Amino acid sequence: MKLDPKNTQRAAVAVLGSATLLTLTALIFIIVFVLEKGLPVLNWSFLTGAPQDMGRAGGIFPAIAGSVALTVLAVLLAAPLGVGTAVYLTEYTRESRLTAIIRFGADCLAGIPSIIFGLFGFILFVTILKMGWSLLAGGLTLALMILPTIIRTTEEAIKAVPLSYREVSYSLGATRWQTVYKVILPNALPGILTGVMLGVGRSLGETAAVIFTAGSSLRMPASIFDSVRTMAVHFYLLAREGISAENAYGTAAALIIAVLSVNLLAYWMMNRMVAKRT
Amino acid sequence: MPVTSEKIMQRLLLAVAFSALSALLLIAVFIISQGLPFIFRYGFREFLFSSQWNPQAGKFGIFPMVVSTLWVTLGAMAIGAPLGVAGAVFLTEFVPRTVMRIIKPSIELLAGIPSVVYGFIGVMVLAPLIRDHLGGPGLSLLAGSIILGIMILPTIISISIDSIMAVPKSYREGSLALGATVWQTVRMVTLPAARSGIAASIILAMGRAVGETMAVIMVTGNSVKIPGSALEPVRTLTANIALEMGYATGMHRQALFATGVVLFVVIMILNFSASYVMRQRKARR
Amino acid sequence: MPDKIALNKFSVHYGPDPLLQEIDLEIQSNQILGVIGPSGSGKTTFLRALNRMNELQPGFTASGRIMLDGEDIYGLDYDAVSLRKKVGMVFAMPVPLPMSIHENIIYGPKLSAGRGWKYDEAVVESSLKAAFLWDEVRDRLKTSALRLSGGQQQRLCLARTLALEPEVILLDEPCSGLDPVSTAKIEEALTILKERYTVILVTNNTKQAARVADRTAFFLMGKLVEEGTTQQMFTAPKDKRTSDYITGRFG
Amino acid sequence: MKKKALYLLFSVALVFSAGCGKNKQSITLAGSTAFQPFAEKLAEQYMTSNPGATITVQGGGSAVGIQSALSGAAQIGMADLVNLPPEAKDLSATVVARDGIAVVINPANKVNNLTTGQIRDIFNGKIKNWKEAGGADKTITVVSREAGSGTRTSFEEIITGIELVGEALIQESNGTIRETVANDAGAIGYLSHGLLNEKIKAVQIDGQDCTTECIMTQKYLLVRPIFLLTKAQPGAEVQRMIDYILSPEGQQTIQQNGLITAK
Repeated sequence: MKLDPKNTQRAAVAVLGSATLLTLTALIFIIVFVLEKGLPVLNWSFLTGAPQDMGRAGGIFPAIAGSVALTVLAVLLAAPLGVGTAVYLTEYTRESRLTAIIRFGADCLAGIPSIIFGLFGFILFVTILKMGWSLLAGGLTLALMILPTIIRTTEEAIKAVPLSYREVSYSLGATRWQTVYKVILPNALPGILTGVMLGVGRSLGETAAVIFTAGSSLRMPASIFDSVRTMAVHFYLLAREGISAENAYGTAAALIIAVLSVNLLAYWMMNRMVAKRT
Repeated sequence: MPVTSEKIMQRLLLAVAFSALSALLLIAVFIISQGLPFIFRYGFREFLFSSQWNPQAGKFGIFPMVVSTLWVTLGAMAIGAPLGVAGAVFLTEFVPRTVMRIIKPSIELLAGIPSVVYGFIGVMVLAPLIRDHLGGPGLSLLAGSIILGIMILPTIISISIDSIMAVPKSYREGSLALGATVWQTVRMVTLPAARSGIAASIILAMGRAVGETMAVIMVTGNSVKIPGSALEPVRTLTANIALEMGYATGMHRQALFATGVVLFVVIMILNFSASYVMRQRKARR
Repeated sequence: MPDKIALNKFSVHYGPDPLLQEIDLEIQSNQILGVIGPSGSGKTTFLRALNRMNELQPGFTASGRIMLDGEDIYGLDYDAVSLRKKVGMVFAMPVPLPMSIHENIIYGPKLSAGRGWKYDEAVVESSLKAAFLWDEVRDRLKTSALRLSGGQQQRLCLARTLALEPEVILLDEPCSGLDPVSTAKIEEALTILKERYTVILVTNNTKQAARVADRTAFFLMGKLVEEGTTQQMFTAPKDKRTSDYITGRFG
Repeated sequence: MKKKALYLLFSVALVFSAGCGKNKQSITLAGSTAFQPFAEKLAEQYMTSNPGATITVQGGGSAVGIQSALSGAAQIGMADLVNLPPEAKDLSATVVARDGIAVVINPANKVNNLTTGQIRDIFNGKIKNWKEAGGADKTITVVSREAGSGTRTSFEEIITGIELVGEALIQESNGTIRETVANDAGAIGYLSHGLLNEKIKAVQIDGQDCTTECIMTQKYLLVRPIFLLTKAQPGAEVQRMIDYILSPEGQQTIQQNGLITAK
């Protein structure tokens, strides 16, 4: 075959296409595997019931509540910080040594292993600040973990907002913050949501850092000072300690369905917003 | 009124902008203060370049873990980065937008699958496959690389797609108008323009690969040994910390924090080289 | 009558490069000043200097003075945000913000309205009427501005600027991408608007300046070559470069 | 803008109120993952008979148990080490149960009996193939626990003379040892005897079965204690909990679920 542009194009499409196919196959396999083993266990009483006999029987409601509470708390703490940092880096300052350092700091933070976050959270939040194993300690730790992802994705999203929008806004007498708030953030929202969803995903799926900071108590949390067990931790303990493979898969299936619904909800909201504007 | 609130907002954002950096410093100071004294006492070379790890006998050499971490991460990147970027390019450039709009969220959803689920599937499906068809105990360097490579795909694909989409349409149209094929346009125009976003996605993914703990513990076998092949079991730095921290006291505990210091330094080196590469490229442009 | 705007030895540099050199110029109210010159002559920099848009990009420095109603707008305590409310701007390319027509118009008034204050809803109708757009969009104010045609979008941008109730309107080649019908509509709007505003129109189209401007200024390589009534500039320019440009020898 | 300020205020308030929000009535047990399932079971029963009490059980490992008992993060630490480390000398330690350690292999493996010497050689890497220990021609996969694990420490102290072979797979819990051995026909490992099931096979050691009877009569070698650690003067609530675990009802629960009673 001659290497003219047309054939190169064909070859590229074939290679890229099969790479994509391979990726999707691997990812779909994981979902199908978990759902196939987990869906039979899923029913209303499994989702809303309290666990019995360490999770060997009964439901997983406290774990669902724990996952939701912990993730919401982490995102509430991290999203304002992450978006604020990205706004500062892109809109409030020029490229300088300072922005380079801040960005570098965020990248490094992204690379810190979750186990180190776990140790850090355990000593600082759980022990020194006397929060105990709690939603709060876990939420703070997770917030630090997902902060860099939110910063990076928000920054990319903000950079993608056309410069002309900013100019128009300023020319109409808007201050910097008004421009950010009314024009830049709404237009960057889809990208910001991507970052937040990645953060939600990471919070829901994290195990190491959560065990060390939020603990693994199987009771319903009554306040942010109570220890919780997330679905991921519950799955881990059930599967690894060989307590109940069935319920472990059921938990994993519930977790995947939960992430799916959160994603769908976010996309639905986002599409509504975009549709309103165009 | 607007002028003062503007000032307040600016101050507030400046303060917020330091959140990530101060978190990093706090963690760094904390880990280093716990681990560095041990490294000095035990001897830097002895700690880093000895292959003897036997806490009960007071031997703390982490060389096998350093080597294993590098291999597992490299393996994961070799699998995840090309697949991820290829997938992102294919989905943005060669597939109708509506299809992409369905696939992208589904891929992002996969970032929400707990790492322990990936690990568990690695143990139940991948390790037996490797054991039966390639040999060795199954729980191995190869299994770790494959599982990590798959785990980082959503991060790479999702962020790369965003940055490729952000390349102005006019660039693409300009190139196509000059008679370039779609692939030439991708290679010469789109990818270079989207480079910083793609690089960011790879750095984030690499961070996740180096730092992943639970899935790695589950699939790599955790032997303290410099791997002779991809089929042998290995132990990464993260696994070393997570495995033994629950039981470690005294010297042993300090040695694990010192492992954390090394891990920290490895990540700093990775980040420095990544940002150096990106700056070099930018300068050349 | 005092000058609305007066420039005194005003220069702009980008880094070390001069973009505008020692401009001296007086601009009267209730007139249209046409600004002509080849591209790169400093027309746009001049225009953006009048509402301090240049400073939004790092690297720009200004020296000299620009007086608006006797106040130096480059003075230390002069607020750029309130300046931009007094000196409105329409850009070369129509840039409707990605929101509804209605939201585009009230964007400016809402910003200055502040907490607890209501902007006047009537401003939507009056400014759209002044930009000759009302009849075309009165039934679909809540639809996205991005669905308008190019000509409609540019008139929307004009209406959006008018809604600020500014004193001066700056237009940066507002018709460069438009069809003759849309262009005529905008020109018609401008001749009516000058009764209430000071209008400064940068244009690449010398004939447009001849049609609508009361006075015309000719810029070349960052310098103001000549300024005078449009009639004098087009019939008896004092500088040879002006006549060469107007007659199409270069540019 | 207001919303963002609220968020920030909220997070600051959370941090500052953290110190004073802890509920004084609750007891937290933390530490040994081996004893964690039993502690959860015991806590469940204790709370049924004492509706006012709140017992929280956390894992983390024996070191976490000692650290958190020392720092007060937990009122009761759980540890399964044969010898407690020096840090624990200020804590009061109570043996609440004992645990036999079973040496396990894949059910497909025909070997039924190993001597202490053979076990030592296998874990040291001197015996690398099952045919040298009376089995089929198959490479041995040694599976052990992480350094410092109570089970491993006890195992190595009782078998004596073990310097673990480098190729050994390391698994972080009893459950994972069981899964690994169940999945690999050449594997050998050891785990808490309460977690034996049909997926794996316990071998006789020097001719002794790993059964409750043999452990009770001290014929079976591999046994380790499980400690509960408290501050020197535990509160009344904490003492009641420990007393409950030592009571006939508590001990019966422990035995029913596979551990050996304290005495």
